[in-house]
Amino acid sequence: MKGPEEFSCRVIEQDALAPDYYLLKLEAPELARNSSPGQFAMLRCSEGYDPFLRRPLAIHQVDRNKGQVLFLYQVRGKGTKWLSMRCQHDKLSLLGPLGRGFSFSAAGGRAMIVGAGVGVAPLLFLASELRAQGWDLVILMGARNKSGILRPDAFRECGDLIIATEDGSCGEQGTILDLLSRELAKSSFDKLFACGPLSVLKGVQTMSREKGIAAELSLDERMACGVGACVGCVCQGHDGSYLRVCKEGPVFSAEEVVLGE
Amino acid sequence: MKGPEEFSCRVIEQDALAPDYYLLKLEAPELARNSSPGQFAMLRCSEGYDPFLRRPLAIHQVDRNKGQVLFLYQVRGKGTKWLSMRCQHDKLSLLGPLGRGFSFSAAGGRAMIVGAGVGVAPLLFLASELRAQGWDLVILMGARNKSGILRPDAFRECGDLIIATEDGSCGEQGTILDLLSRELAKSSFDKLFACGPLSVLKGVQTMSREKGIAAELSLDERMACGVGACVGCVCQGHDGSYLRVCKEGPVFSAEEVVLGE
Amino acid sequence: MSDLTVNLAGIKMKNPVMSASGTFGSGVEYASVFDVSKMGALVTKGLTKEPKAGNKSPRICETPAGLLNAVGLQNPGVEVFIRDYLPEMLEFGVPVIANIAGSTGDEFVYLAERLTQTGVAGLEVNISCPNVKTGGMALGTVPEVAAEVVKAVVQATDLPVIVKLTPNVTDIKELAQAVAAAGADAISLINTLVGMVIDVDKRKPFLGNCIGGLSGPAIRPVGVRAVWEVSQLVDLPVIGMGGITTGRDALEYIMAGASAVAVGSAFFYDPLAAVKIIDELDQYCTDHGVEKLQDLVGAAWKEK
Amino acid sequence: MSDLTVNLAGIKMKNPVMSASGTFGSGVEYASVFDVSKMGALVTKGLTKEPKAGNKSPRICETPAGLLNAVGLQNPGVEVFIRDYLPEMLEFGVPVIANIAGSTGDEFVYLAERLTQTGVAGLEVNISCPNVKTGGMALGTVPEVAAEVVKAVVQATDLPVIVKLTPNVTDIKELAQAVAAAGADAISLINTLVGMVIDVDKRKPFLGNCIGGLSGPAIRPVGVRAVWEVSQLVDLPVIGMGGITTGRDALEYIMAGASAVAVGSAFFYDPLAAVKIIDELDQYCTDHGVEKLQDLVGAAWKEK
Ligand SMILES: Cc1cc2nc3c(=O)[nH]c(=O)nc-3n(C[C@H](O)[C@H](O)[C@H](O)COP(=O)(O)OP(=O)(O)OC[C@H]3O[C@@H](n4cnc5c(N)ncnc54)[C@H](O)[C@@H]3O)c2cc1C
Ligand SMILES: Cc1cc2nc3c(=O)[nH]c(=O)nc-3n(C[C@H](O)[C@H](O)[C@H](O)COP(=O)(O)OP(=O)(O)OC[C@H]3O[C@@H](n4cnc5c(N)ncnc54)[C@H](O)[C@@H]3O)c2cc1C
Ligand SMILES: Cc1cc2nc3c(=O)[nH]c(=O)nc-3n(C[C@H](O)[C@H](O)[C@H](O)COP(=O)(O)O)c2cc1C
Ligand SMILES: Cc1cc2nc3c(=O)[nH]c(=O)nc-3n(C[C@H](O)[C@H](O)[C@H](O)COP(=O)(O)O)c2cc1C
Ligand code: FES
Ligand code: FES
Repeated sequence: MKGPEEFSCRVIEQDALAPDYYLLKLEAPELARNSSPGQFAMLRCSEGYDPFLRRPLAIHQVDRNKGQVLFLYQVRGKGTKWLSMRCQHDKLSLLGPLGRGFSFSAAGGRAMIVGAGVGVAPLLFLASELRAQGWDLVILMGARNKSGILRPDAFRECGDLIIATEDGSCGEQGTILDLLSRELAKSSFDKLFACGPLSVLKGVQTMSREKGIAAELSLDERMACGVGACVGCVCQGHDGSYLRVCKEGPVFSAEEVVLGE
Repeated sequence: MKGPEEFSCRVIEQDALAPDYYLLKLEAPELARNSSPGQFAMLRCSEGYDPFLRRPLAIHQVDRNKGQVLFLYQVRGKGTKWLSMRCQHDKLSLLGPLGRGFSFSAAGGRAMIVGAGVGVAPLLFLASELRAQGWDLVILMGARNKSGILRPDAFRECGDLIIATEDGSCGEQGTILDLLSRELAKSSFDKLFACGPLSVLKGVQTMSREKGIAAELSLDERMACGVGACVGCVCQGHDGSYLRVCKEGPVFSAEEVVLGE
Repeated sequence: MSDLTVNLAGIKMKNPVMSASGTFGSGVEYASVFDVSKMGALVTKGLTKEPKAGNKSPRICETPAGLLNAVGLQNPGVEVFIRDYLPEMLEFGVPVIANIAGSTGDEFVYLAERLTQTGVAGLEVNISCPNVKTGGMALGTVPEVAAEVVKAVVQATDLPVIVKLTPNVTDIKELAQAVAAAGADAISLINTLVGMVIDVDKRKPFLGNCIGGLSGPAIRPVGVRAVWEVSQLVDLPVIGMGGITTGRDALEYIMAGASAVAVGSAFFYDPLAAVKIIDELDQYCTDHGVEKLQDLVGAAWKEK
Repeated sequence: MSDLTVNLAGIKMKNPVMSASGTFGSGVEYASVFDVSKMGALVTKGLTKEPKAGNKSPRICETPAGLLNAVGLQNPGVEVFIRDYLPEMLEFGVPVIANIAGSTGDEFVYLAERLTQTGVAGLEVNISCPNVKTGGMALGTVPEVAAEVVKAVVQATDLPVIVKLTPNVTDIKELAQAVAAAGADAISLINTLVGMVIDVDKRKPFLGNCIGGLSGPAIRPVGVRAVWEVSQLVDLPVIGMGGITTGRDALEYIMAGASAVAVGSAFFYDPLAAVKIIDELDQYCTDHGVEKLQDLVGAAWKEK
């Protein structure tokens, strides 16, 4: 695996998918070539020092032929706000690919992918790679409402897509954990992959334990360096030691980590 | 005189006059109405805290009928750089009008206006007001080279324009102080008005003293509040006390101030 | 409208947002910009017995998310202040707190006596100015020395005495305890951090005074921590300041233990900062069902 | 190419740009990002005798033009460091300086002895960490205590001993003099400022450790001033750090009196910061006819 590099990437296009949700396409041939699903990049989100730290964003999709990398993100604060105002031809500073991504056997199998809210970001790249390697996929997407259901069509190309919204404005009404427990009861899976808020990851962790299905979770933590140098972004490992989310993660197997409050 | 106010102004247009020199037109009817020549505004030059302080810019020109105010500025550092990237429809935060401007008798007379480099910025507003009140004007503009000669046509409408560049690429070759001493020898003036680097202001101060002609100088100093509240922007008065450039100035009579190194 | 009022050691304020000394002139400078009578209280520039010319130029230097200042307490002296400036300040109908900056204990006593019975609502004892050669911070770094000054001021006046401390010390708790024991009625935290910028082109210090005081958002974490420490230890109201620019910044200080807050450098960034902060505090209380803003004072350590 | 070399208390560096402790891992993390062998020297994360788990999450909080960190000296312990990390660090062919962070004088002595003869080029004695309960800053705020630790370390090793001081003190000059008298070979200035952020939504401190250390451009004026003061007073080379992000920032420190500089938080902003700074220093020397960068050390007070 090649180590991370610093790139200055041109914006090819940026689309607002829904209010506050953006899809950013960058010209980044090396990153496209060297990234694997679940990895991320640190993007500088300012011209000056405000904000000072880069922001971690998952690699959402790559087009290796065109040399393009896509990011899917939600505007949360000033970093993502700044990012959302970049236009075609602007250049962005970016460090990547970073971290340890998802792991799966090349032999294929049946997998369940669970993406809550903007947690779907790293999962499209995963789904398309799994699909390409012959896995059967059920993809659960959950959000508060319709506008939080991101890129359903792209996901649908990779497997069976089931959508749930809390207000019922798209797909079924209910939480993604309700859906998950129903689907796990219905049929069997070789592996679970999940990304989303802590509560969802905890639910997945619990169910995976109950059902005895291996699960991989993509964690979120405040980061500074993104490369494992500052030991700033830790989560707790099962033996009580701290693991760097940017280096040992962001993807962990469900047994590896203790999820906090 | 009305006190300063805080405005959020829309950019009507912004033009690059030469590399690093910009003319910015804002929709600012109240500011257009209430400003007088030599006054300035403090413009916020960032979305966040970088830079943190506002930047002082002179009121370059006003169109009271259209409710427009123009600024002429040079890109020096990150504040003016940020400003130069604003486009039509963007909004700018601005505090003004600020400071004490030029003073002149409504009875008219013959005045010499001396503008070096981007120091011409406050002088167009001055020239057009003087002209409107029946003054006869000789306007000296100096710069290192042709691209530093800003808005000559607009100045020419207000009086006799004489241009000097150090490399001779526009107008006569020489410094603006050479020109000034020649012109002062040639004919008599009731008043001098000047803005530009310290060396030029000092030259004007000396000559005005020698010739016994009243002179007004527009000074430049690092500012924080712009309204006289922080006492951060001082120059030395003749009695040794400190004067606030943003409040007692930025325009001072040549006798009032001691110009430092 | 929620209840934003605070009674700060006897000074009744309609909201906890004050101006920070030295950043707001006498208020009239901002009178056309916003309705100054909306402020909780106004604090004057540091006052001395005699007029003070201040330091030479440049006095201001921008730094990342902040600025250095080295004004050096330029002020017209307490007499001229009382005659020419105080009346217009009082006209806003808002408590005026006089920031006093003696260079000796005696000068502090003189200033305290002189300002009593003039209409000011309280005194802020500035033993924390980094920009003067005598007095200033030198009086505010040794607990015994600070206590002596405060004791003398308390005896010289019946006004509430607020003591403003410097963060440029090893242990601010020690100082806070000393001035509390000496009779202070409230504590202001923090004055500026000592800092310096070199002009790389000229290869010399940028400021006329070489060193200056660092303020603005850059120092906010230092101020919040000082308030957190002192407010848990000392049973006096604390006025928090240092980098407050938004309502959330003010809430950080309040939750860390400040009963009131002061806005300084933020005026330079946004002259409307103080009024916006007042509105944002009100809005926060409304949104979160907080009836009395003072209930949030120290929430970050009380609710632990 | 101008002469950027510096002999720092016997440590020969090809340029004065080092990594700041705790921000650069063991260098390998950045090996694919830039040519780490271009650095003047590498400084390790703070090392302790036993492995240390560090503080609980969150450990990082962004602040205006900087960040708070409360890592709490997580490290694998000196043995594992020597076995697993030091060899790869030494492979860059650049002097490696071990930052040691004992919680007692004895632990410091143990660390100093253990690291001698391992290939490290020097020791940086960290008596300035704000994020640990014992040792750390507590050993670095009282001159006598600091001197004692330094004296013991100097006796325990023949390596150059650099002492890293905290800016969270009333008088950093006093400390610098004390450690100089105790035999220090160089002084590092500054470690982080103590600070804190409150999570307004949760109404509690943001960091798992409550307080953290403030670094980044925000604190640069504080660091420059510390270097200015100490370098004029103490006849030892000073390593300047705190907010250095560009070549001009490094020049500020050098002109203030630093013989070398360290880059820390800037790696988070721009992983290429250190190499860019080296290039910018070289360019500056070329542009300004400076033959030897070391001639600029202290220019801001020497040329006064
Ligand atoms: C490995 C990794 C991959 C990520 N990938 C994506 C992605 O693909 N798409 C996406 O939209 N987001 C992603 N995130 C989260 C994203 O990094 C944050 O939303 C972003 O940093 C917020 O920056 P900001 O300046 O806009 O917000 P800030 O101003 O920093 O904060 C605004 C709000 O967001 C919250 N916030 C900020 N950072 C985080 C964080 N790291 N975790 C949780 N809450 C936070 C704050 O508490 C605050 O309420 C990822 C995070 C990690 C660690
Ligand atoms: C009352 C007043 C009116 C002004 N009117 C105009 C105007 O109409 N047009 C115009 O182009 N400029 C004008 N200026 C100067 C202008 O304010 C500065 O050029 C601007 O603040 C630079 O900001 P920056 O962020 O781009 O540069 P910075 O990053 O702050 O600095 C970049 C470079 O500019 C120098 N610099 C910065 N500020 C000043 C200053 N105040 N004086 C001198 N040098 C400075 C710095 O030393 C540095 O070399 C005026 C200044 C004053 C005080
Ligand atoms: C220009 C300027 C002048 C100041 N003058 C004084 C003063 O006279 N007396 C005083 O106690 N503090 C003075 N201060 C410190 C402020 O009152 C305040 O404590 C500090 O700036 C931190 O708050 P801020 O970050 O909101 O500005 C001054 C600050 C600035 C920026
Ligand atoms: C995440 C982080 C970890 C740090 N760990 C250490 C440490 O282990 N030992 C130490 O002496 N300093 C440590 N520091 C302080 C830095 O070495 C440096 O002194 C400080 O950050 C100021 O420099 P900067 O502003 O360039 O980051 C750490 C700083 C950061 C940001
Ligand atoms: S962000 Fe630095 S170790 Fe993970
Ligand atoms: S800038 Fe504040 S007094 Fe002039």
